[in-house]
Amino acid sequence: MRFQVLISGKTHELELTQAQDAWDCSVDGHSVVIDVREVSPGVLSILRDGKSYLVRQGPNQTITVGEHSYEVSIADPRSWRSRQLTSGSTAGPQRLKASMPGKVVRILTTQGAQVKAGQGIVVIEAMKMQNELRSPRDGKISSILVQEGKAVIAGEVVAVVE
Amino acid sequence: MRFQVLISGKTHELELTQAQDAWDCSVDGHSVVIDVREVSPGVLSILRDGKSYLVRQGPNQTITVGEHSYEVSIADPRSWRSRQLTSGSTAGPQRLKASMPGKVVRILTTQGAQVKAGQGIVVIEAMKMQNELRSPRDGKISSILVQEGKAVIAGEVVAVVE
Amino acid sequence: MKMFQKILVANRGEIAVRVIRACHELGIAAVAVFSEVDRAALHVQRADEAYPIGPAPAAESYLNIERILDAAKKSGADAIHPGYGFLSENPNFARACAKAGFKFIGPPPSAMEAMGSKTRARQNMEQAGVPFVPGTAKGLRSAEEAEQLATKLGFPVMLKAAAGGGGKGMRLIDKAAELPSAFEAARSEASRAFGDDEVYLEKAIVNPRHIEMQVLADQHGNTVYLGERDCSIQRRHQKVVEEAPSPAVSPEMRRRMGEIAVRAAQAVGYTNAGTIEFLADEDGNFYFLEMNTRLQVEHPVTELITGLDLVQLQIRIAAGQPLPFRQEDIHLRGHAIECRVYAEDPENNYFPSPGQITSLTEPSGPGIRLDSGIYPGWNVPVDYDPLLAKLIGYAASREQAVGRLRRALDEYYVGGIKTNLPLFRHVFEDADFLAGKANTGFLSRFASRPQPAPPRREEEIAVIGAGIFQALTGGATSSKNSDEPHSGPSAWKQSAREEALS
Amino acid sequence: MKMFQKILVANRGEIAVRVIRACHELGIAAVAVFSEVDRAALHVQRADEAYPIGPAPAAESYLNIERILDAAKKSGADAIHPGYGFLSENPNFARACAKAGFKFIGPPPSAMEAMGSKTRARQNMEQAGVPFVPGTAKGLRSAEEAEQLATKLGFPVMLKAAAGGGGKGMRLIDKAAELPSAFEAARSEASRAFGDDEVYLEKAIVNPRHIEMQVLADQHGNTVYLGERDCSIQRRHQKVVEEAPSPAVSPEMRRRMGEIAVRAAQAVGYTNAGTIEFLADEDGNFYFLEMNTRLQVEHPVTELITGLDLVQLQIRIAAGQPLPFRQEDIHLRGHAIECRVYAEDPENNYFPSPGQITSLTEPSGPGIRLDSGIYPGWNVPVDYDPLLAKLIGYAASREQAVGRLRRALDEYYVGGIKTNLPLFRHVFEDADFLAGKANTGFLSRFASRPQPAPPRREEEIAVIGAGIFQALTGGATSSKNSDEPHSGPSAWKQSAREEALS
Repeated sequence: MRFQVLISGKTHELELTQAQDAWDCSVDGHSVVIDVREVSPGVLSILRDGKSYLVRQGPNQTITVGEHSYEVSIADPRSWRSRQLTSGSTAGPQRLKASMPGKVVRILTTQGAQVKAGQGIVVIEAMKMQNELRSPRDGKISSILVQEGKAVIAGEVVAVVE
Repeated sequence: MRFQVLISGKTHELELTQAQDAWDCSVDGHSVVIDVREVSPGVLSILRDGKSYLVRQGPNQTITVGEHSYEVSIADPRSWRSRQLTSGSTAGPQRLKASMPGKVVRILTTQGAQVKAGQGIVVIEAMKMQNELRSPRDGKISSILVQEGKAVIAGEVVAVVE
Repeated sequence: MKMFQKILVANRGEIAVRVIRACHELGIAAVAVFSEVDRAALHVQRADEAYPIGPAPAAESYLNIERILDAAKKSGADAIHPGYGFLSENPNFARACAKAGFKFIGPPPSAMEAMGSKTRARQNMEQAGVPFVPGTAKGLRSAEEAEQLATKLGFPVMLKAAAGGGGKGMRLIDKAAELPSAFEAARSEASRAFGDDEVYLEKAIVNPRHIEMQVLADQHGNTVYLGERDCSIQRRHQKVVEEAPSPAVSPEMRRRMGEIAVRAAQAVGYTNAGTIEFLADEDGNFYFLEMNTRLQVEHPVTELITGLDLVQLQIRIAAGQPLPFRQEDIHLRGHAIECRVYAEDPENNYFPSPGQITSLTEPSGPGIRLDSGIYPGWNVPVDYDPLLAKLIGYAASREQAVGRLRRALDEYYVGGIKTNLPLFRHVFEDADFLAGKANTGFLSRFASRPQPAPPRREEEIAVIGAGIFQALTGGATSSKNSDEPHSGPSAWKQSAREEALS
Repeated sequence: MKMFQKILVANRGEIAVRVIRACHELGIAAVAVFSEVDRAALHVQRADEAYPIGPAPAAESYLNIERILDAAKKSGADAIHPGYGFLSENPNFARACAKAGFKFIGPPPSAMEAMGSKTRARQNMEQAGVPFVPGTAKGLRSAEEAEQLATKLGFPVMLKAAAGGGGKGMRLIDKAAELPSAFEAARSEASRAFGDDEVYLEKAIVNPRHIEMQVLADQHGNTVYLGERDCSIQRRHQKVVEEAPSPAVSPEMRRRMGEIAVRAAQAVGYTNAGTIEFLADEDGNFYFLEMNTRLQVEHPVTELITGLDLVQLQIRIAAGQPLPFRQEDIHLRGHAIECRVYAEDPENNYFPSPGQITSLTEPSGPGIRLDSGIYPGWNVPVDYDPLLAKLIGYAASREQAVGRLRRALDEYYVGGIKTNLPLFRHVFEDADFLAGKANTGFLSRFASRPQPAPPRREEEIAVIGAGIFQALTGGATSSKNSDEPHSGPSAWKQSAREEALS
């Protein structure tokens, strides 16, 4: 199996071959000898040159090695190319998104209003903390997509500034 | 759903109807009002008249309520009748079974030998303890089904006395 | 008075579990209450009985006196433990409990009231000879008056809003020339924030430490102190790391502080467990801040160095038993440090991170205590404060306690949501912290220092691990949505100081 | 001498995890070794490095000196901690470590040898003035000689095989008339069991307690004692519950026993941690049994009441550091009780119960320490002793420690295999235990008492729960195989005393 793995801003070529209990493995062309055991679902014990690593799989492509967590994107080469094309569209209307799950406690402006960069648009509350979402730029509020009292999830678009 | 549940030597008639998050429930004809939540896989939190019970499902039909464990047999009425017929055949050859998993460390007799009730037949070792399996009666060893050094599982037949 | 048979715990999360444990250890049945989102919570599982008290918002459940008393009646409990936060410092709740026939496990309502209002507390405490930060408690009429007073107190000084809280209307002033404009600015800020432009002046405490003294008083006139806790490591006025004893407190200072705390408690007829919070300067002077008339979140560090169980003692005191020891029987041994584990994302401005815990490995072993309110599968609700658990390390010395916490943090894994566990690893490697020099400014200065990068070899293991997980789960391709820019800048503020944990 | 950089732990299970934790707390890297069935064991996961040392049987892995030293060389460790059991009391291993350039974390081989043989130990100890059970250490020629001596010692007396062990050839004799036939029976049993018919006589200790004294000696001539442990609750000579302090030991008896233990250790040039085991009678007399020249399984109870870390101290001593305290600095505080959690089936004659742990909930919170070697998913191998974990409760008083253990046992759940956890629940409700009266006969008498039946309402909940699980998993019908009679009666004996844990 071949993968491209994106981690800390760099892409690595990974090749894996399962041979009985062991994995033959190469990273960016150099061979890595490891002994792997899945000790519980989502937890690997990996030995490499005697060093013992506990590797955990979290949600959202998080991989934890010992105490360090990494966000990892993984793809096989076919799908890789297409995904790279989709990134980084910063032009056009700016969508204001909730930074974390919570409830909308206040809406500080109205649809159609002119706003300045940094001006508060929506206040979200979670776990007794309030988070004010501010406009990323000067512009006009083209739509507000939430109501006061509504629950939002992280990343949900709450308003659009154009 | 209707079940017959055998516990502590007694059989109970259980009727369950799932209604949204709640279960309507009757045991031996009397209705029981409970609030049930599966808090993790194999773990139920049951509230009954305010009392809080944590109910866990173990392997081998073990159900644990709080600190007490019960061995439970459960069946729907169709299969129940047939199973009751199979129990309790004590006549004929006696099969000597391993009481727990382990390794055969010694065989104390040979096939065809005459043995007395209580005479040691096979010694099994597990976790640094040795267990001597003894003949349940006077008779002849008609077969020995294990070799020294062999691993056995709990309940495995190691010899037959007739 | 007879020991209680059944206690209702009017709280949730780790502290509800903590109180239930104390009940069980004393052979007392424990009753939980829960809101709609807490049906599957750990405290419900651990209690002998559990009753629903309403919808998720605290105002409709954990702050609803009537519903809690209804549950107490249904269960036949004879006492109520309020935990911390929620109704724990509400004298009306204490009175309502008494009226409904339930013993409230805490101080008398009169003592709660005497300490609950800033002005009444100051009056009572000044009479008892408790030291305050030098300054005026009453409003200043002009910048000139402020300047006269500041010269008398000595710079730096602090301007504060009389109606204030949360830093609004506060100004630190280093020299006289800054006073006139600062005076006007503070007044207008106070006016905008609180509708009241009264400001007053205090001597500024430079690099203060937050040090608090635990007291315990029975109903027979015995009051003792159990040593101090150093709670200087805070973020947004929320305590993050606490320890006992304080590296900045000498035995002589402890004795003085303890005796003053006992006097303060006695002055308001205090019984049960309580805490006097002080601000301490670098010269060992300390000044009264406030009294918390309840159990503190950080009570475990005191338990570990004294060998006592504060919750069991709270219950015994409420049942009318005398304290089983006197001041001279209390010996501090060793050092304890607590980490408050919050559901928050250290890589994203410490935003709250509620959600489901998909995987959990908890530390244990020598010198490690974990007071936790979570379990694998638990869905941490968005509705309450983000405290998940308290990890406490105890050992013969401070250095050894830090060593134990370091290895416990290596063992600790919470999957599915973000937590501030990585922060503690950095704190326990920080030279200032290790030297015992952390004051209340520590975390804000700390955040700006560069954190060590993870080792290269681990990154390669992460790459390999990611591939193996992919292969094991059938090689399905998945990708992270990173095609959208982040939302605009955002700012945080703390809500509802009444419910803040301290 | 410099502190070690890396330590290899020549053991497995909970004690390997315990030692790895101590290493990490001191900032020292830890190296694990593992047999083929232990690749996924917890100690391998927790170590910084891990090396395979051979197949499952201990003789080919954990007892294989050469392979362990190979792993040490590969890893570049500078010291080796043997844990308990396996090679920990093997002077040849200690010598081989030294020869290969690794510091052995334990006593000098000469001290191990001086205490390893019964006869040499008795000689050394008698010279040091250590009390022994009155009697003859040498063989008796005739029943007449036995009778004369018995009359001098006073009945009851005990006949013992000189070559003996494990109860073979032992006879308790209450009066003179029983002696002649008992003498012949004991001789012939000894002859059959050991090929040696020599028997000797000792005064019988009625209802003895097993009490042991912890000592600690550095390489600079300092030796201290850290108080006793009461290990009277045993099954088949295997300790099950231990506590410190002993309810049967007064401060004066502790001082005498401690001073004798220090003398015993000094008499053989002992360094590092060691334990002198005594048999104590009901009048407070105590008699030397043996010295264990290593860390004990039950060391945590001593750690809790002294506030010290014995494994960290072992490492410091081996590195040449002096003890950081003197005898007068050691103060016992509170009470600690340990439960050894074994993989065994209490409803089936305590047969071993290896297998996969399908589910695990571990207790924590105030006063609870858990030293565990398992995790959910771990497959407990059939090849080693059945100790899974040690649950230790600590509190200000014995009663409170028992209360904490009771509630911790309620929290503890091990699914998939059987454990002896239910036994502890019964022990902690037993009147004799609670009165501090348990002696070495406790568990055998205890087993025959009726256990309380579980409440009726819980049984009904079990019926309902079983049905709901059935419904949730799709209603598939399953049945338990109960159509076969049980196998014949079976008997247990202990194997390999050398590897027994004590």
